[in-house]
Amino acid sequence: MNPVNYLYLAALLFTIGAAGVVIRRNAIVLFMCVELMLNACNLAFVTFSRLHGNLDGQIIAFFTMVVAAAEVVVGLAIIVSVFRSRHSASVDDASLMKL
Amino acid sequence: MTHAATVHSLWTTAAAAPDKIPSPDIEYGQLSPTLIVLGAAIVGVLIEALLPRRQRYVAQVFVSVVALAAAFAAVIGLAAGDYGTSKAHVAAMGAIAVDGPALFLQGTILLVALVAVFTFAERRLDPLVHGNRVDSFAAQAAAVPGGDAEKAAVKAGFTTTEVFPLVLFAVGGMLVFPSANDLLTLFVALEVFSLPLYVLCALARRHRALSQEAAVKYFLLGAFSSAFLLFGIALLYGYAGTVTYSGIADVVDGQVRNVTPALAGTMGNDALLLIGGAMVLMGLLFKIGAVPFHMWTPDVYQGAPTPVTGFMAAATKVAAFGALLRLLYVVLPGLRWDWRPVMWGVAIVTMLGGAIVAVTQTDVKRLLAYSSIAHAGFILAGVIATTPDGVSSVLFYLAAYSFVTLGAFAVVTLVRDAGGEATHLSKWAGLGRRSPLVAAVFAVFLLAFAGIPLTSGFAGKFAVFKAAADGGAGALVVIGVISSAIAAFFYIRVIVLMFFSEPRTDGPSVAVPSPLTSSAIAIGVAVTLVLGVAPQYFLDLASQAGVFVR
Amino acid sequence: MSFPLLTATAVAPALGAVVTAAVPAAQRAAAKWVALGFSLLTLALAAVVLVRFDPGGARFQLTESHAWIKDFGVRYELGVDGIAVALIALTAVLIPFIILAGWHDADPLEGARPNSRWRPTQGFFALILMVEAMVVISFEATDVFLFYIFFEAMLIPMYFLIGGFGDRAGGRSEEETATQRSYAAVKFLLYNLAGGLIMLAAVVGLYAVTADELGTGTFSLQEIVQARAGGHLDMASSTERLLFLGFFFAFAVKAPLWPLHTWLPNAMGEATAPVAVLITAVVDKVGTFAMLRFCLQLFPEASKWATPAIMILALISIIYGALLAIGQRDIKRLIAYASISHFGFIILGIFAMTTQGQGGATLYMVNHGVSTAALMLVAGFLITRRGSRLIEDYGGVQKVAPVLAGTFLIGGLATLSLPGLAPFVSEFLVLVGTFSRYPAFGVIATVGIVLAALYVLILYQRTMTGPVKAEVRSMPDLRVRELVVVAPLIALLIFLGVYPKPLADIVNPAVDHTMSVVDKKDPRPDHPVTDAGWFTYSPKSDGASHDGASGGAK
Amino acid sequence: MENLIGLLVAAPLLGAALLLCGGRRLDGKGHYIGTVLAAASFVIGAVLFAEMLGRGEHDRALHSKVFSWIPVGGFRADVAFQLDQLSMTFVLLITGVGTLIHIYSIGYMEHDERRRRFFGYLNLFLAAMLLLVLADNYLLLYVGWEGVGLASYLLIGFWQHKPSAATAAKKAFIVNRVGDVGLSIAIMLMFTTFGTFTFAPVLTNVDHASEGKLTAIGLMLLLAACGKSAQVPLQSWLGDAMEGPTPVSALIHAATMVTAGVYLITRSGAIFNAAPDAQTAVVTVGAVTLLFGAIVGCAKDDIKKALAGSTMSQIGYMILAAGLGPIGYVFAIMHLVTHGFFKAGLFLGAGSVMHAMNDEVDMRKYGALRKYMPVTFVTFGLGYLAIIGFPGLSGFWSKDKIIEAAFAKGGTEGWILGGAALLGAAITAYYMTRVMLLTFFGEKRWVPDEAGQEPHPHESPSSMTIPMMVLAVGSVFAGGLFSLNDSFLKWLEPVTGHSHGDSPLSAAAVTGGTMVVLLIGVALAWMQYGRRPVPRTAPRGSLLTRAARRDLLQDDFNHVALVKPGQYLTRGLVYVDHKLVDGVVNGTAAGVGGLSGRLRKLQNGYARTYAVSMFGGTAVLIAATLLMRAV
Repeated sequence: MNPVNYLYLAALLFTIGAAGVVIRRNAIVLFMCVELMLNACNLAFVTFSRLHGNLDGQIIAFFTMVVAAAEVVVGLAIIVSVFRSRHSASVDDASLMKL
Repeated sequence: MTHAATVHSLWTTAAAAPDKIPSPDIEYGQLSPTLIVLGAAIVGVLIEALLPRRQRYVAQVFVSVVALAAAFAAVIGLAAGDYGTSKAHVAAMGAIAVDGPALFLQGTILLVALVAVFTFAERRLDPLVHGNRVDSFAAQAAAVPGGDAEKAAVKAGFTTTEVFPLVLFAVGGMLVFPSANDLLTLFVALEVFSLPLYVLCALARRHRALSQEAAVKYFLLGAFSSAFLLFGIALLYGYAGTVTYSGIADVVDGQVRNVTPALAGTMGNDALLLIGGAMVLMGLLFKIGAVPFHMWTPDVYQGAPTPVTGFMAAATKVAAFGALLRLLYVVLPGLRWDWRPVMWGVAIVTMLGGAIVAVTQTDVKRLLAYSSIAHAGFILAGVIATTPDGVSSVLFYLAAYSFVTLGAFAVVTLVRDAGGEATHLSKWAGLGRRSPLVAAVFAVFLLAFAGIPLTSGFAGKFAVFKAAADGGAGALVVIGVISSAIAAFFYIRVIVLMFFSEPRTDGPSVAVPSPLTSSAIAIGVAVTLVLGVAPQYFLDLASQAGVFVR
Repeated sequence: MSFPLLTATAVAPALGAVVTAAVPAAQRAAAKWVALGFSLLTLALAAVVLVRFDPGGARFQLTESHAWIKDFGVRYELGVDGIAVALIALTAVLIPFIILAGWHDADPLEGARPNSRWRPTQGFFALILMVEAMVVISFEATDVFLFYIFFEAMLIPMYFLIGGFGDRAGGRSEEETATQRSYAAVKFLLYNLAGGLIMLAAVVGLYAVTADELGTGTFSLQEIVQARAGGHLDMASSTERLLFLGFFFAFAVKAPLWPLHTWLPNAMGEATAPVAVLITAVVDKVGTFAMLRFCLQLFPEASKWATPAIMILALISIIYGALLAIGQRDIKRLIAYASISHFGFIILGIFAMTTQGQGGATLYMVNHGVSTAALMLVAGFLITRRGSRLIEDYGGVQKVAPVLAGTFLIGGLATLSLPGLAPFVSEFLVLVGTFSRYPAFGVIATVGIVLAALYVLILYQRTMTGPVKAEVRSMPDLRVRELVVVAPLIALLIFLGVYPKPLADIVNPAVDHTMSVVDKKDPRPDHPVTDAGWFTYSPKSDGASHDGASGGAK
Repeated sequence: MENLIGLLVAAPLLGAALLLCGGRRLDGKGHYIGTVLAAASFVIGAVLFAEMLGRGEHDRALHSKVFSWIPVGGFRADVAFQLDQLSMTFVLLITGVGTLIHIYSIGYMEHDERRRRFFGYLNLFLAAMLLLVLADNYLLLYVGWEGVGLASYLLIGFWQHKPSAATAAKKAFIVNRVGDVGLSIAIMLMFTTFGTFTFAPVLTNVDHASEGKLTAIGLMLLLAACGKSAQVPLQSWLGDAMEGPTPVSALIHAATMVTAGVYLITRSGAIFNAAPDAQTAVVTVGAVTLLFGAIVGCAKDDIKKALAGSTMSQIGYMILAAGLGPIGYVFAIMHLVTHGFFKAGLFLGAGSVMHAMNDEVDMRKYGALRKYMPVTFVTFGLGYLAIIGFPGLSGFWSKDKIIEAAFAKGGTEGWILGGAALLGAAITAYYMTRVMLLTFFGEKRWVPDEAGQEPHPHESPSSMTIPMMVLAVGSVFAGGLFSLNDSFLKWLEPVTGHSHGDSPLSAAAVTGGTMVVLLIGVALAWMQYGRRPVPRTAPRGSLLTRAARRDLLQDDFNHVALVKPGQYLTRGLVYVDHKLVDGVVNGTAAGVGGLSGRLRKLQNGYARTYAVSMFGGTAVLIAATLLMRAV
């Protein structure tokens, strides 16, 4: 099967993720969408790595996972603290600062 | 079954490889600035873990200051060792470039960080709480605002001394960011300095709701943008088969001839290159705060603790522009005719957008945020010049701008009323009458922002405009001066407010800072005036540092 | 390395500003005397410059040149020609009077809360000296960039002077006055800043051009002029025109030229009289001066190209300004519009490109400075007495304060350029200079003469003559301090009107040089006749008046 | 000798400086200082005159350069004096009459607390006037020209507390300014034509220049003359100028300043001789004005205004004569001098009358004064006879000559001008007789003044009567003296040149005609005012009378044609400046503000919106990049 299709899939996932970020309200879901985008990236890396026949892409994929993990730590920390202070995980409630 | 074949060969090469993998050799000396800072950060973490609360503050401040100073010394040492010019090369297996721009920017970042740490460590502004001196950071970030836990923490006189290691981590990332020589390092560095900043934004002692909101917005949008960046990297990798700058550049210039048929599908596929390039660009423009990727800036600047805002506004810009320069000058010079027009557009909307929207702002911090957007536009004008002159002018501008910004935000921390910092402009009315010195200092910074001669702002602006004009971007210069005129309007408005309007009876009081903040402000003023009156030496530095290694 | 006289002349007031500002809040009087002392020191230095300057000598004299910002091609280059010397002298002369006249303008109002940190008086005089320093150095600068820097920086102290120390005699509520004042200040700053920024673009452009043509970019006026003369530097005429417009715009705002003038009436109206004098008599001169020195010499071709348009704008300024002056109800605004009309004359003279025109324009800068100072300062004294700027609030003043009225009249007569007073000489020269190249323009400009008479005499009649108004009845006549301010100015007016030769001798060579740079020659008379002194009889007077000879045969 | 010329001007100038800057301490003796210095100037003049007579008639002119005034490029103006016969005539007239009037003023202004300043102004006037006639170039003349304008402004408005006076002064100055513009343009023309504006080189080289240029110069000079000498169309200020103290009217607005125009034209004779069209313009102006003034003079009840009208008309004669060219120059100047005597005398007489009548000026409220103030009556009477040209008296000689010259112009032009001159003579006789009758004859028509006190007419103090007598002597004999074997003609000819036109009429015929019209005029006046009593309030009168009372609607015309539109224009411009010119700027500022207000709405605080903008931005970025490649 043509590995290029994986690229299309990656692009699709990435777009879904981006759309999710734009559409969804719940911070957690938003965050999951971002993770989805990162995963799409990973898929792309791996695919390209396969196409190019060198390992860089796969290595990068590992790095990405680590980074994503770190991001989760920080992200969840922030989101949770916000949730605790205002009992809502909706990003639209967090709009005190505007204009 | 060509695919199968390739797969097979892939595995075989992989399998046959092990003994071929060279043992990496790392030039620790040349990476010393970064290593020192990161090491210090870890020490800071250990301090948090091991030392009793009472001693942490002093220890942390000491460690951070020493580390930053040492790192700066290391940078000077490298520069003195001609690593900036003749011995410039790529270190750490091609991951890190040690060259003029890198050193100049690292030096700037370290100095900025040093001054910023002073403002972080300030503990005289807020009144004593239960007999404890407190800084501008939450007693216990995890505690719910206004909750019992927080009250208890406040009563116990807790303070978040973790900010110091966090800053150090951020600085470590920033040091790598502009010197990263492959896209992976770029991405990692980006995250390394972003994540601590996200946290720092959430740590304000006053207005915690705003602070947390700022953190959420910054985090989500930051993650969003870095996802774009990463996807861009993926596409570039797909295009070039490598993520090292030089490798990609070679492919872009078409110097790579031996393309195995298997790679022909993607290798040198311009669609991948252009889209990927654009996405990476977007990631950087987000950090720079260029329109239309700027919208996080005002909110985050306003919500974050002011010392953090100052640090972010100054250091992040330096690092991000450094990375941008390297990307455009090292990776995509072959694509100049593709990205220049686009960057033109971005620069124009950024200059005008920032200036225009700032006109109607009513909050000092938001005002400065928008002004920083406008300034990003000016710097972009220098970036577009694509001449060594352009590079050096941008470097100079960054150095000049970052100190003005630090100083300005440091002044903002001084003007306080019962609810903490009084950032609403209406409260600044008549400040010049009540405390002329502070108002005068702030006026100096504003004039520097406005680019009035004899301030660093003017020298910088002139440098980038000159470069742009030389680079054939005359129109940008004209738009630049127009938006400067608009920008002048709101800087002047603040001055009018401070000096020509009667003080309000319920107006804020100006806190008397400790030597820490005072020296931070003093340094800001000094740099502003020196770079304004006698910029030659620093221009020389910048122009010596104007060449990228590849 | 000789003593850097020019630098000293500029540094003296700057130093004075610092010292004055440093005087503790309590010693207000001391601050005043310090300021006065430094302004006099500056005057002395300026006098030395005047003496050391040799009209017949080199183009630029007392030059100083040091490297400054290599990367920008900027040098710290000072040097004066006749025009600059004259204007420096004017500045140095006026400032002491301005300080004296504003002696009490910055005293804190009664009942103002004592505030150890807020020191308006010190600030006021320090700012005046700061302005003087910047004006002086921008007259001295022969490096475009150096000039630009101070041309711009000048705005800041001016801005604080206008906005911070407004005229208390607004005849309006304190609120209203404050808003009006800061409106005026902001308007002043934004107008000039906008002009300056446009000019910045042109300055950058100039650098780009010189960098392309000469290899290394430079801002040195002389280098560029020589390069152009030597043909090493040829700009495309389109580029030259754009750059010219960039420069001219800034100067036209500063000058101010119609239709960029509207900031002046506000600024002069809201500022205290001495500051108003500072604006129109000193600071604005930098604009016209710069046209003569930079616009014409850097971009001769473009200047010629733009001449007709500029002449027409100048004519409009002359007549428009005069008509609006007639229509004013506010004394200071009236004087402001009169100044606009006069600046029209100056610009007309500059771009007439004749010796008479440019020489006249230069004299005009000096004379207008002195005459406006006289008129405006006396007006200021009048206004502070009555507490109103509206003309209709006065009447019959000459009955109660004859000396005040007399000096006011003389100032007015100078403003309408009555022969025998200084402005007449310059105005007539400008007219002749214009007429000899553009007769039509010259004739139209004479309308300004009549209108000037109108607005001055109407002002005088309404304020000084007629039955004595009740509010005016108890008005005291000029005090000694005020007399000390006005008398010398009037003396100067008369002297320069009767014997302008010394000034003219200083200015002429510089003007000739400017003419040669734009390579223009005076139009030759149709039937030049050698002025053989007096009729054939009276041999002795032949010799007596032979240097009045060679009538226009140049 | 030359250096004395400078002193001529210096003496009164010094006086002015002393008196105006001297302050109160000079109040006591100010008037003496002024008078002495005026007299001193007269003495110097006399000395120079004697010295001049001593020299041959062709090297009588003196020249002295004091210093170089404005040297700029080819533009050279010196402060240099030239004293030739023409200037000398004026010097004597100015200083002589001037001194007399100083003396007169000592008495007249006795009760004015600002007398010192009055004398200061008078001295200032003398200095300026002398400068005017002594200058050796047009620019210096211009200085004197405006100098006298200033002096007259100050003196007309001397009683500044009277709004009418202030207005009159302003009007005088403005109208004169219009004339001055003419002079300045003339100078510029000379500079562009000859490269100089010194009398000698210009006037000796007119033949080089094209006639067109000369005509232009001539017309501009004429404009100047019209302003200063109150000729149509710039005459409107003279009537109002009578607001000034009477001595001022006598000296400035009768004897000397207003005749400056005649001097200018005569001095520039060479130019006019070479520009016939300009000359035609001059004579036309002269003829029109002499009738205009005369008619106005007939209608005025204010004694000074009546005299002002007459002045206008008499100067009309002079201008007419000067316009005739070499035929007329000498007579113009001659009439100027004689007129200086008798008109000054008449004004002083009028002043003396007003002095006696509590400053009442309406002649209809005089009457029968001859018994009460004989000296005034006699001197005034002699002046009267002189001006109407009673045979043997000054006016007779000079005016008669002008009428002859007018006819001598030849052709229809000559007839028209001569006719006008004759008619003028008739009207002159009429209105002067009217003044005489109304003032000194008939029965008392006195009324108490506002203060309610009856006037007690009495002869004026000797300080006032003596000058009147002297002037009376002048107005009786001067003309005869001048005409004695054409001494005056011989005196001036070297400067002005002279030619006898070919008169269609014999001198006798002209004289005869003059006598006839004179008698007619007198008779008419006597029938109207001598026989029947005069009403205190003026009858409505014919249309012409009413028009004449309003200066033949000159002011109304100016008001409608100039003042009103001017006011609308300025008001309009003030509005434009505020709303339009300023509006554009403020509008831009407001525009930016509005835009900003709208743009910041985008910053709505929703993180997702920000994400959208980033997403969209990226899309645009990508699209743009691809597009760049595509094109």
